[in-house]
Amino acid sequence: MPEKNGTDGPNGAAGNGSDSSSAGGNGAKKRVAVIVEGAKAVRTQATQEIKALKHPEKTDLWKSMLRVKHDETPRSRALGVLSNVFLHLHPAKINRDAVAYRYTWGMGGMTFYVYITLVFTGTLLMFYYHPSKIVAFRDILYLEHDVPFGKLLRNMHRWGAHLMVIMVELHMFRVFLTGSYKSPRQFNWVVGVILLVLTLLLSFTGYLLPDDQLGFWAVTVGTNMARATPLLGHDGPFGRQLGMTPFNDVRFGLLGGSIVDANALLRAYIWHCVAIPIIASTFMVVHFWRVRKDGGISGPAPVMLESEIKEPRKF
Amino acid sequence: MSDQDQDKDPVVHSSLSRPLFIWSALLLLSLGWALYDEVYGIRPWKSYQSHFSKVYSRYLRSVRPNESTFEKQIQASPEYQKLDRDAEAARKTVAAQVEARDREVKQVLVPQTLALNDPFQEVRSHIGSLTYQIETTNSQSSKESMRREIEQIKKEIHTVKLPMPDGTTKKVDYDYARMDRDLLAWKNRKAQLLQEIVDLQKPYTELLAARDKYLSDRVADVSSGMLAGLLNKMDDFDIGVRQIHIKDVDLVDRCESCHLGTREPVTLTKAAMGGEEVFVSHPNKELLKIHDPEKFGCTPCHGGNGVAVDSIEKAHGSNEHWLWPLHSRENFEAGCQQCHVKEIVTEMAPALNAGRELFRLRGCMGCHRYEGFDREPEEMISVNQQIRQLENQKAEWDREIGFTSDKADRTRDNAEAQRLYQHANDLKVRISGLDAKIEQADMRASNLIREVKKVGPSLKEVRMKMHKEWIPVWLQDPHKWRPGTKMPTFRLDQDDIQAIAAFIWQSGVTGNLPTSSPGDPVKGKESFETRGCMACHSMGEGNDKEGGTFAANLSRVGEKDNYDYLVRWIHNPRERTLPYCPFEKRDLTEADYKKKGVPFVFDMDHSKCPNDGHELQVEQMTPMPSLRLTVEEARDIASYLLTQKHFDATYPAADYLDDPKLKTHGAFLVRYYGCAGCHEISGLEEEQRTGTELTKEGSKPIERLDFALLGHGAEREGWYNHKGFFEHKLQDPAVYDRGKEKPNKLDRLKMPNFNLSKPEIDEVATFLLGSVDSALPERYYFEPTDQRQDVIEGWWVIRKYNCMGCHQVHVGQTTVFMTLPRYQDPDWKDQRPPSLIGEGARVNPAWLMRFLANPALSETDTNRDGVRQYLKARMPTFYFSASEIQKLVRFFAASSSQSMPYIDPKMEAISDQERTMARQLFSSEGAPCLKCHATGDAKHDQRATAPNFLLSKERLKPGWTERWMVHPEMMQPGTAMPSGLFRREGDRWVFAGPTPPSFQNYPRDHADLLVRYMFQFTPEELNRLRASAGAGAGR
Amino acid sequence: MKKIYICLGIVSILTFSGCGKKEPESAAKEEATAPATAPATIDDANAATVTGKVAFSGDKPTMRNIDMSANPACARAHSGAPPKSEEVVVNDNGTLKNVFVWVKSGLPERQWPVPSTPVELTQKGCMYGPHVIGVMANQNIKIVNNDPTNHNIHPLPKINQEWNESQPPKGEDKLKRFAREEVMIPVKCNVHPWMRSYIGVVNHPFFAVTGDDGTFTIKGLPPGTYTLEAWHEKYAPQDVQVTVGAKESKTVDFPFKAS
Amino acid sequence: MDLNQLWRIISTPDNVPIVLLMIVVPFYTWYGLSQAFANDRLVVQLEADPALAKTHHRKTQPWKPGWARDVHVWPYLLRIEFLAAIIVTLILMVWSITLNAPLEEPSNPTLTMNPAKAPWYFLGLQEMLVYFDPWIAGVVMPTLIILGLMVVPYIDENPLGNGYYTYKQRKFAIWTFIFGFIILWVSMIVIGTLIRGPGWMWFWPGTTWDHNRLEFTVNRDLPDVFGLKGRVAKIIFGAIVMGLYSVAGAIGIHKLLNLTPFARKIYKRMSLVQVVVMQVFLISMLALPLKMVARLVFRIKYVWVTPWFNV
Repeated sequence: MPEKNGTDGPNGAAGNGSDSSSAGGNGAKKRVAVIVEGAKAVRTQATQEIKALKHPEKTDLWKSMLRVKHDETPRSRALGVLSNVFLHLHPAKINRDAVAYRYTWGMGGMTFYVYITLVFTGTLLMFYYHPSKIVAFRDILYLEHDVPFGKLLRNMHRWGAHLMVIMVELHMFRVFLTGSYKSPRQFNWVVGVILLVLTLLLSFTGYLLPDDQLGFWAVTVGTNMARATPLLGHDGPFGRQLGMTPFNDVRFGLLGGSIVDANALLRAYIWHCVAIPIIASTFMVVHFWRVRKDGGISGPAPVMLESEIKEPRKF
Repeated sequence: MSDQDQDKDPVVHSSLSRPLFIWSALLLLSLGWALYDEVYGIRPWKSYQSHFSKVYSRYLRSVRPNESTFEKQIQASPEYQKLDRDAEAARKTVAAQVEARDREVKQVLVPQTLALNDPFQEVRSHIGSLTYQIETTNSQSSKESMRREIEQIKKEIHTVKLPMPDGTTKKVDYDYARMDRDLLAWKNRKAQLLQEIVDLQKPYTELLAARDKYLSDRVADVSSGMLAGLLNKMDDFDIGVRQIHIKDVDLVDRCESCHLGTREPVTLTKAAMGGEEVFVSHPNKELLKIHDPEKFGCTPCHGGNGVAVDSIEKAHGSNEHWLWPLHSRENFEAGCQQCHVKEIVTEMAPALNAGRELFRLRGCMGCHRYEGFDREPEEMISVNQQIRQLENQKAEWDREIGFTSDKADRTRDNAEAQRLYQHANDLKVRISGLDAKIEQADMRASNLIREVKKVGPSLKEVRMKMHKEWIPVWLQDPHKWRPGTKMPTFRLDQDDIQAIAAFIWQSGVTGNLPTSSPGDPVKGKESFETRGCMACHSMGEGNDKEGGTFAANLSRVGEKDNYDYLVRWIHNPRERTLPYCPFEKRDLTEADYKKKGVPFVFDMDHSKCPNDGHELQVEQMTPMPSLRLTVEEARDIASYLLTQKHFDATYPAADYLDDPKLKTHGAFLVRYYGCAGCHEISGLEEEQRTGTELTKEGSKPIERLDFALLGHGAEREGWYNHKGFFEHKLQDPAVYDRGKEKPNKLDRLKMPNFNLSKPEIDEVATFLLGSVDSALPERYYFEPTDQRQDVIEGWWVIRKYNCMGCHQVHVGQTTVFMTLPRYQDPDWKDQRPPSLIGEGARVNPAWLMRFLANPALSETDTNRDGVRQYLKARMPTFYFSASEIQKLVRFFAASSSQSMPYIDPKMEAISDQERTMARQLFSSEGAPCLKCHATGDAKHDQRATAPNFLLSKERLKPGWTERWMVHPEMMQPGTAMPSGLFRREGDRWVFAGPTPPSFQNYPRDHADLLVRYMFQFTPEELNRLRASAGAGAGR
Repeated sequence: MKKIYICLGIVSILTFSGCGKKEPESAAKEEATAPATAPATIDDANAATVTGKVAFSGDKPTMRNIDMSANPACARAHSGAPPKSEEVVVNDNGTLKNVFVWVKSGLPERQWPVPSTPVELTQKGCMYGPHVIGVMANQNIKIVNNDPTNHNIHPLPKINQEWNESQPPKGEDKLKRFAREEVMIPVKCNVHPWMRSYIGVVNHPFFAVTGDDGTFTIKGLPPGTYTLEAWHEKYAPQDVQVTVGAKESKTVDFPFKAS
Repeated sequence: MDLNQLWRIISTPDNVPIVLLMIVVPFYTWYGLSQAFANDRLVVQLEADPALAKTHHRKTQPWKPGWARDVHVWPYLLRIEFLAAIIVTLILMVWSITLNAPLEEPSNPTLTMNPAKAPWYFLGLQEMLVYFDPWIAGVVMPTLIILGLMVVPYIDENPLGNGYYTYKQRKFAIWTFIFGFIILWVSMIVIGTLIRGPGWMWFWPGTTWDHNRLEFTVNRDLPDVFGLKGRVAKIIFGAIVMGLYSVAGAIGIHKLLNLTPFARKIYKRMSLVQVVVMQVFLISMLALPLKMVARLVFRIKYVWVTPWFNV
């Protein structure tokens, strides 16, 4: 490309020249020379600039975007992570053995990745979905049969959700097995438990959205438990005594009605698509931030010996 | 591994590029897979479409030569050639003129207009914008200045280069006004010229159209031009989803993405499409015309999932969880039922109609409620309720009148008093309106009592009718005794049978029957076979069975019935032994009448209860009509019927029928098995139905259909669906008891076995499968508010009384008479009862009403047919209720598109001279009218095969009469009335045979003359005609 | 770049492997070759002949008189001798008249030329004549009314189309034809209920009606084995198997018995 | 053996995650514990050899002097994360292409599904409904589970096993968690999915889920077993039984935590509050299997019957 550009220059100039020479006389020749000269200068400059493009990382544009150079010096590597908005959750360096899969199982990271996938596919699904009775079911059929990749989208969202639940549970399992909840990470474990609950709620609220028998009865069974809430449910202990009826108890509040109906669908939709994702994202941010602040990944730490136990601090 | 390698840090020095590459490759592969799946995997219709376009073009190419050679033959025919030449000649004669006008338009007007248009538009828009400013500015002075400016612009001269016809241009100076004028003038001129061209070419285009019509009239299916068009279409066949989208219902049907041949103009068969059934045309184009797929879609009728195109299974909705699967072949017509739910007869749905008829005739409706079927009892309740409500309203208003008048009397204000009096008066008038309403409802109630019919015979009369011993044998297995009978086989054991028989026997009424002397069985046989009995009844067993299936087979009737009862029954089947009072809920006896001192007479005219004045049931609840036979003839037929028996049949003695101990249990069983659904039984007149309602059975969730222990087997064998459930249940109603432990007999399924054949099962299943809670919006339902509603209503009556056993009521229908061997004979063919197609157009509804009420058309001379006395088969008296007659008359009017009420058209009076002419023609040898038509002369009428002209005036409609005389073969192909009696001469019909001399110089229409003659026919004229015919014969 | 190529390659392989759908080729061709039978000519050189007579045994039924008194115009035509019903006509030589003999089966699938001359059916004296006629399918029947009275001709076929047309006295002759084989089509006149004729419509020219001598001749038969049927309006039809060689003449007799 | 039925259950799209769960949970249990055992061996070795303990890098992972203790996130971690992302995407893609998300009939409130099941992750709770009233199974239990999980870090006073797999040093914690997670959570899900059929009846794998099946069981309340009649007596009796159970449980757990010297040492570090909280949660956790046994083996419905609630 650059070469071709270069050869184009004189040709164009020559064409110009011949045109003007027919119009003018002697003075025209000078003018032609000046133009040719100018064209040559432009050409050399163009060639240089194009050559410079071979090293894009040295351009100002690049620098403005990434802020750091990308060479293989340790400093650059560290800066590459630290100065990247997406990567700066990571430290610049980590425990050499934490890189291996054995210890971490990677479940936390993969959960986050699946969550992102779910947000992505979920957003696309929202384009095609109306949270109202009859229409909702039809929309699912529409997704399945009309929308390009709609079926794939829905499948990915569904299976991604299941995968996320499984991964979250395994993540918790690993964290427990490695005792990673111990000081100083106690609170992050609590955050993790909250995230687990949120994950389950996300999945559960999404279950109703196709408005088919499966979701309808799953949600009915699920929310029927709420009617037995002690004190607050009309079937729960002391619920009756406190004046709970199907029309004012906690289940009514969850469903927006005494049965799973249009209102429940709308509520599930809003919880599923707006409220819980926002809450979950917030907790995720806290969770990740705490991972960093609590000293990065917990291990693999050197084993401690029984003999090395220190006496607890006495209050 | 060397030491150095070991020293290397595996974390830092290992390379991940290989797994990264492999996994990325796999990921890309999966993306490719997803893409493939999206483009082909879940789009199987694409390969169908490319296959279709191949097969279809191949087929089109194979038929095209045939069509085109055929067309060439036609094009070579002299007629076509002549038309072609004429057209060409017509074109040539005007060619020069057309050309001149065309040239002026193209070479002068259009270019000149174009040249002038731009400057004109420029000026105009300038003026327009200035005008706007004038309108919007407030300053008077600037308005003035702008007006001046406009004037100036209008005056400005524009030089325009106008192209001239000779190719040169001419500069012309224009101001605005002139431009405007010229442009308008040119525009008008152009329009005028174009119109002239059209007018000039008119003969040519007409001839061309005539020529093309000549061709298209002679090419049966599609022309080769059309074939070529279709082929072209196939050449740029584009592969894409074909869908019907009906917005307001949000219906999307993509069936045609694979079923591409459905609506092709060429009829495509499986063989034509290379054995691919998926591409065949819709088998009933007529049906598609009524139900345009663009408006109705496919799935509303056929079922299936119209949106799905990703697999055959899903598209046909046969996947699990899809509620509306495709109807299978034998149940296609189920789709009709969901919208045509109000009908008993739906055109073009023979299987569905048969299913409905079975449901009715076999007495399914006796146990299962189905909206619309056997509706009279329900209607009776609602009418009575309505009457009560009206009475209450009346009483209330009555009270209010009193209060209001009182209040008015007492009020001080005159105006207020006047208002109150007015109000009271208004109420009085409104009460009188209520009275009329109540009267109507009362009439309806008494009509309804007549309209209630039972599927089976009344069991109140068994003691008088039956041989006692026969009853248990019958109950044991009715189908064994009389194969194909309506009475189903119940799951009874010997004890049950004895108890039921005993109850039935003991609850029967007794009465005095006149003893009849024996008749002549030979004559009886003749009467039975010719009077019309066989339109409903069949005779003979096995393959010898002949006659209708509407009523019982009578081959063994001699084994069970009493002679005297049979005589009474045949003479008038509606005759009851005792009247039934629905209010007292019992049969009245002679004692009841005696107590009140009233004679023991009950019939249509004496139908009030002597005790309480309520309407009585005075008739047998049978649809069987009275043939108005003489008692002698009834005896003959009864004697004949009693000869119909197996002479070796023996019946064990059944004395237990009189055992009073069995009665209670019997009554329980009779009630339990719902016998009263089909039979009239003493004490059980008001029984409710025992079965489930079936109106929406087809859409009952599958989980609610009790497959019992067969559910899992059904799932494995693939019949775990509604169709499978119905079919198995109908095949063997006890099937779902299989394997169940039910020691108590009464826990068992009680539905009896109807022994339906496979086609019958399919028909009933079709009906039930279509009985769904439709998701379609209201407007899809066939609930017309116009005359078609009358047709729907009428069919119920027609089916109820089996009119179609004797008459053809709709096109293409076969009557029972048409199947009887005797009526195949050329002589007997004319003895078939008349076809009623077009009856509404033929007869005067007022007459029809009278005829239906009294087919003898006489109160005294009842042993005859009112119209066709020459027919052996006789139109019976059905004792229709008033509303049934109304429905029938409206039905015939509506099915012939006749408006109601009918107003006699005014007819030109016939002059004496014309009357003489007509009489001469009627009696001439050339006109055969009187040979066949009855004249009232006994001797002549013996041979008559057509009705008397005296009836015409009252009975017929003149328009129809004329059409009939001229073209009888169009109305009834094969009728005894000969065609070709008239020929067309100019714009009138002329008698085809020799006419009497008086007809010379008669300039008017002969057919019209005869119609007027017939419609102004009098008995005196008939005598004159007879005399002159006799005289003519003497000549 | 390389990866993209690989991916594209795989995708395209998958694509094409999915497209290879087999097509049934043969069906459309079969459709095209409908049975096109060449018009056949009677091979006079090899033609065989079947002759025979229809014998009648038993009591000769009496021929009913027809009462035409209701129709003086008809009665006048038979002044003196009242006409007899032609239901069963036994010839003097003990043979049966008006028997329709035809080759019911055994002929090759061919189209036989249809004679252009029509067969005549007259109405004279309110009687059809002849009483039984045979025609080939699509052969014209000329219907003539020689009476001074109006007739209507009403054939009552089971297969062919039914019609019923009036023919005025001495009216124009009618040319009618039946397109499909049918043995026999009764013809009646609704005006004169006694009038009866039968038309045998056959796809080929191998049929005959017995006349006053009770014999029939079927000429020009190609060699082969045939089933001959003799049909009579009152008696049950009879079938006979016959094999003829080239130029052979065979005699086949049908015995009818009074019932 | 109704393989058809078995296949239908397993192949139901929404049950596929459970099948997956049945594979990955044992795998990861093994995977984690094997590392724990390796570490335990290392601990034994180091305890035995204090000199080595001073110099050893104390991990089972290989280590050579000169190797960096920390590595750069870029590229050494990020590349693995990238790979993991690719693999997860691939799995998800293939799963989504091959298996369609379920869609049944449009919802119909008048037509109850049989069995009507909650989403699989709540099947444990639904299974508990068999043994407890809804207010316990559906409300109290989930709350306890969540709270119980939350308090874990605050009652675990064992300083060992922080950041590495170990079994020996945390026997009690690991057993408790495995019991709670695998026995009470995962296996309940598996039972709820694979074994509970129509009418929430117990169908062994391979038997046909027959909708017509009827089961006869008489469940009695514990007070009735002892022939108690009066309402007050029942209340008091139930309270006593519950109290006895709590006391017995507390003593049992106390004994368990004092079983070995090491355990004693850790136990001593716990404050009173910690002990009480732990006891409360452990006792309620143990109540579940005990109630299951009581229900399944002894056919006991309620232990504590009151007019307001039953336990």
